[in-house]
Amino acid sequence: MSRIGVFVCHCGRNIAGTVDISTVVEAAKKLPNVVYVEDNKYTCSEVGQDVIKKTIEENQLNRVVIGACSPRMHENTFRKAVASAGLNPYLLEIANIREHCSWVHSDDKEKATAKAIDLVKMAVAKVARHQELFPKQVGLTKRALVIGGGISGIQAALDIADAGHEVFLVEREPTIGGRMAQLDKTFPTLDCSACILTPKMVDVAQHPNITLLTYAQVLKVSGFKGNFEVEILQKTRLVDHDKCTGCGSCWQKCPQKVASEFDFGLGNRKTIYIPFPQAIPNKPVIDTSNCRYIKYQGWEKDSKGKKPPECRICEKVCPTDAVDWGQKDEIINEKFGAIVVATGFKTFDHTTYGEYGGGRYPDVITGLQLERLMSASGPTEGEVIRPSDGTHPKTVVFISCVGSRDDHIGRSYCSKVCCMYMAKHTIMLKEHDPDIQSYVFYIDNRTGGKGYEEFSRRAQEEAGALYLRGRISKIYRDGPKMMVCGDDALMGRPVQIAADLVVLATGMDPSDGVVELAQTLNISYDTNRFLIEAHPKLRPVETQTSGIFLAGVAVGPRDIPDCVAHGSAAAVKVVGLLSQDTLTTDPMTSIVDPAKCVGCFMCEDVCPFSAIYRETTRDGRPVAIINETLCTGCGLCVASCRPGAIDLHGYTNQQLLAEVVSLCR
Amino acid sequence: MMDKNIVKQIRDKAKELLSNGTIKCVLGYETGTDGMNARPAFIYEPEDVDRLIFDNTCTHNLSTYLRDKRENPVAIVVKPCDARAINVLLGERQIEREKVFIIGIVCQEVVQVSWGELSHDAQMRCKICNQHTPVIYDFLIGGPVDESAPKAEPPANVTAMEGKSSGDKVDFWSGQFSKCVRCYACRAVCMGCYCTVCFVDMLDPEWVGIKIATPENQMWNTIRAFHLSGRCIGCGECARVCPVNIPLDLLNMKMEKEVGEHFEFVSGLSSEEPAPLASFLKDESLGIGE
Amino acid sequence: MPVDFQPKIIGFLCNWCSYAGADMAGTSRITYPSNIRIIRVPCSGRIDPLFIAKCFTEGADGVFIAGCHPGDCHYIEGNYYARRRFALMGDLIEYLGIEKERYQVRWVSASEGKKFSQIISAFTDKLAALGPRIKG
Amino acid sequence: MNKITSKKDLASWLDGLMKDKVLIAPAFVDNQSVFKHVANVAEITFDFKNTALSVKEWFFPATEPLFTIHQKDGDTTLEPIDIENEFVLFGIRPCDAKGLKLLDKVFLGAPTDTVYAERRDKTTLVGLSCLEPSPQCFCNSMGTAPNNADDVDIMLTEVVDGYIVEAVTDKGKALLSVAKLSNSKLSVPKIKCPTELQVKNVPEAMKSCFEDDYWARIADRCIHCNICAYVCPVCHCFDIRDYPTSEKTERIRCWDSCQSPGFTCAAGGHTPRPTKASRLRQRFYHKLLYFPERFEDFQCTGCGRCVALCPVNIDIREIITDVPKLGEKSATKA
Repeated sequence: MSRIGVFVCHCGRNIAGTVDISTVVEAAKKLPNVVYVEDNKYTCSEVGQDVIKKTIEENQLNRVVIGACSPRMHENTFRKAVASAGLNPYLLEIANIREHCSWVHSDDKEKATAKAIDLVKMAVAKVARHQELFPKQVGLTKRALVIGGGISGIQAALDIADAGHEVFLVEREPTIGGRMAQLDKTFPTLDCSACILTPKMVDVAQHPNITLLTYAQVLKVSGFKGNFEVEILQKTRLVDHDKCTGCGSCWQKCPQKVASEFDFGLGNRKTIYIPFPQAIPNKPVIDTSNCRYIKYQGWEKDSKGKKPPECRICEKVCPTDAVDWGQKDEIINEKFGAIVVATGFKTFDHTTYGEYGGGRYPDVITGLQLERLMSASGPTEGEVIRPSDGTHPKTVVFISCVGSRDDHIGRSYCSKVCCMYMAKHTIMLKEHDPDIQSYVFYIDNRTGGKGYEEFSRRAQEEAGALYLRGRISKIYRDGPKMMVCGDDALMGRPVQIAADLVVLATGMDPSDGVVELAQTLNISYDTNRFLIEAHPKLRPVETQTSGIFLAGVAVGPRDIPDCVAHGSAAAVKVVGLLSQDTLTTDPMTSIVDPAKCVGCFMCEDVCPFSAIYRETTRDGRPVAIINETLCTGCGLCVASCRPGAIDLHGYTNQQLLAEVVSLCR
Repeated sequence: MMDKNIVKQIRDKAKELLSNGTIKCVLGYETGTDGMNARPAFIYEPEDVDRLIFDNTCTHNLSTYLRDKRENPVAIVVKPCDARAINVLLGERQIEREKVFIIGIVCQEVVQVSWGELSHDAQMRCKICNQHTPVIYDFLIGGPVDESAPKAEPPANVTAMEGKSSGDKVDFWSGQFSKCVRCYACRAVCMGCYCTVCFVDMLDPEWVGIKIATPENQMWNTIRAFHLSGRCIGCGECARVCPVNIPLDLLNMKMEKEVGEHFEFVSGLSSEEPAPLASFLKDESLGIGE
Repeated sequence: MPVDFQPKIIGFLCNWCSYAGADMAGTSRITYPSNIRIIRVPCSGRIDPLFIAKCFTEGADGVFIAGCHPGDCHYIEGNYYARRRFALMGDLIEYLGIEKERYQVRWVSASEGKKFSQIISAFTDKLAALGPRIKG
Repeated sequence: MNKITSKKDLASWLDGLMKDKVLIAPAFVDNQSVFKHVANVAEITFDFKNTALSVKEWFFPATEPLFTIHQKDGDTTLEPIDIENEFVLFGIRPCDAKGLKLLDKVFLGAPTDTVYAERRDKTTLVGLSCLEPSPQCFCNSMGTAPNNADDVDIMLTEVVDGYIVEAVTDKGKALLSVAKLSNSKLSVPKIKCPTELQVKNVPEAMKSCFEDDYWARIADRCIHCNICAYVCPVCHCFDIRDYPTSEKTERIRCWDSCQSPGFTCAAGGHTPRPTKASRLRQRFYHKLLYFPERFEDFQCTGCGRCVALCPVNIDIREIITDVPKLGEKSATKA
């Protein structure tokens, strides 16, 4: 039997000025189960709250209704007050007689009062159906998983580790560093990319809290916020990194050359290799698809071609017998409390564009390829030469928005960094060779960012880059020259430039495999396969799957400073989560009555948070169960449950019906 | 008018399945006590298969019994409409495909059935039906049928009802619902109504008052129709069994029409397609909100 | 129909956008007719269409439902599912003779206090003009 | 010598009755014959097969308030339901009349159901013989007949140009005092209904086959709707619930059926009859064994409604015929 106390707040004149409080009080006294009614000047004040506490104790109230301002304002204040009187804080209901009544019906006191009475009546009917609710405590694994070893992932990993939590950093490639490692210099400061990145890479390798897993991939993820169980594949390197010292004799002696992925085919690497000199870990892997000995082992009598030599030179020259032909792929199972996804991007495949040569011309290259050409540690040791004949280009044409802002090839978005890196390139080329003349064909020159516009000016004014607004209709080879045909939209005339080198400002595509990963993690991605934040403005590093966070270009194009900030932001969220000893769950979640559940699992289909899983009852029926840690209390499942087996604590069908009925009858 | 050949095939298949132990029971039809109209039959022994018949009085949608019998593998005789019901039940994870052997029968029409009277008029739903071959079966009886017939128009009586004024609609429906005695035969006979506790029987929350009166009856019939929307395959059993002749199918057909127009969904064509109310398109407006 | 007929309106508002929008109308002191009685729900996706039928059964003259604009749902997808349910329920009750003007579903954001008051004013006037749902 | 009245005179008699009494008579609604309040004789149909619902609803309505509860500052008052009008129920068939007789055994026995009693008391029954019983009819087997006058106040039997009128009770005589009657040599024809059943041994046989899986086999087909119970002139189970409003609370009684899963559901959710089979068996044991044991009569009038309206053709006549055989079967087993 509920004993309800009703407290009607004047809120100074805010409510009392329009609503006749005494009438409301009298009406409230007549309501079922109401045993005490009182009005206060300011219920939310110290005094007001004390009155509530006192009254609850003196009148053994077990339910409280407060007619006052919006529950969005003071619900928590009053819950605390109720709790301090030893009552369960969820046995409280607030009738919003200010925002929804006095403040909007000041023109008709009579009707406002009548409405206030109804609102109190509804609250009383509802609160009678309230149940005691108790938050649950669940433990968590104080350890984070960062997926992706680019600058965003590195930053996130370091920040989490510095905060004192264990971190696993998983990278698919043989080294961390990501795209930033391939850059020569960074805009707008032109400091050398390697010089600022590699120290961070070293920190990762040396950090006591960080476990680095390169050449590895996340296979399976189960569990939930605070308690993820992750299955990681460590691909075989055929090199025992515990023995290996990274002396390098193996990759110097290895006779088998293959085109270097890191240099986009502009240079070669060996089959036992590190992608680039400052790679972390600085220990090689054997590329099994090209290694002679692997081929030798795989060779059979009837297979075509002659038997390859046995080779095994790397093994012979290795001073520490680190080469281990028997090494196998390994599955690593670990538990994590939080996950950061920083899978980054790949450059847009420009061969899509026939008019730019579709990849047929060696002297039509991408921005990243130019970076490799200019990099002192690159294939040409920093000498900018034409891939075709090794001559030094004098006329270089840049084409913007290749794979950006173009619906025809399904890339409506702007890749954000291209305008700036074109400017950077023109400046750097000028530094390499003062005789180089750069032409930049742009659509819009977007230079939002600290010092960016100034930097772009510098490209035009100091480096003398010629900016032409317009698209390129065609590129063709004419002798040694690349003829670039386009139009100068501002002058409104066609232009044709005989270039030595054409650089395409290729945009950003999400990395391969990101969709599969998103599905494993149960996070969503947009039509461009970029991952989706929980809220684009207010929750930029969270996902709708709590405990999983995002960092860097995986979410959408951004430049290095933004990636670093994003990585740190994600780290803060992770640290905030891991610094708790237990996770407290909001008790206003859904709950299933297994007796009523018919096992159609429509709830499972609609739940945006995968908070519903299946269980089999003792009598062998499959029924739905709610994971209270994941449930956000939206009630979507409740409304989708035909058999009425699911209900939502705090907003049960009984409670909402009680409100309707009390109002109508 | 019984087709000897169809009946023989049913009996032979039933005998075979029962004898070799593939199944425990056959859900089929036998002749009723009026000697003219069919009634559901449950055959457990091979020697009883000769009770099985099939003719155009076999109106019952036997899939409604499948949940009762889901413990053991069974065989079931289905018309094309009933076959769609099986897809619905599969889609809603109520039955296991491997436990049901579907004997599908190519069907032209069934006649209006009432005990003790033999009718020759096809049921209205059959007149607008263009699904004469079951969409799912393990064993098909009857030759292929020309399905090229134009897609069925929404039934005339639905469009007629839509055309009425609000006042006339209220008069019509309150007239109908005032007759309802809440015997729940419409629910009991429906393959889609299998909730452990129907919302109408719940005491708390009391969705529907206990009174057997027009407003309560309307609430019951409204929600019955709503709960079936996107799931009703139009077997028309609800209307057939109503002892006070409320045209319940008029509600269900309306809902299926809307489901089709809003979501381009036809219930029971496949068991894979997500239920219309368990899925959405971001950029559909449905005339809601703005 | 009595000239001073006061329609009984029940409103279901999602906590994050529309309820906040109604609060906004309050904080901005925008007056609107007092007939509506608001029931707070976490999400428009929580509203089982049964409530709509129940409100009319219990004698409401109008039912109003508001949620976050599509794409803005606090729970990501709630209002998308709600939209489908409400569309169907709307078709059904109209078919049963309840004028479709008696049933409104709108998207109202937390900042749209003005819009909320305008919608409610228009809705109330419309219902007043229609008269009691249960005649006599 | 029988009394006879012409169709014209019958009509004017009924017209007269309507002045101070409420007339309930068969009429067609949505081409289905039902008993309803009629405002003029033209509405009445004199030629009809049995109505879908029996006349029981006029004495034991599907829903009725038993009394209303008023609460005013602290004290509670109960307000009984009073039935002002007097009724004439015209056109009742002997099977339905027999039904009322059986309901009387239940509702008028101690403790008396006052609401039912008052309705019965204020209603005069004018019976109408059924000249062409339907194929589902078997009233003869249930101790009445298509023209049996035992259970009505006045019995009418249609003949060539009018109706033979029998005043059975004083109530009937009183009502007829204003009727225009003449003498006639015509006598009431003997009418039999198609089905004759051997019912004598049924209760005894029922005792021996409670555990027989016969019931489960019949129940296979049953969809446990409530049609059989609601159309039955004798089924009388009901449920009671309160309907509160801000002014008053009504205590409502409404029909219920032993076929619905919730029927025997106790607090806490336990149901003694959890299966369709157990519920279906209960129905027939009540009709063919328990009721006879208590009231020396079957709880069935042979009106055949359940036979004709059962969606899946569960036919009580079939059961009445089968049960004795089951008895023999189990006897031979033993």
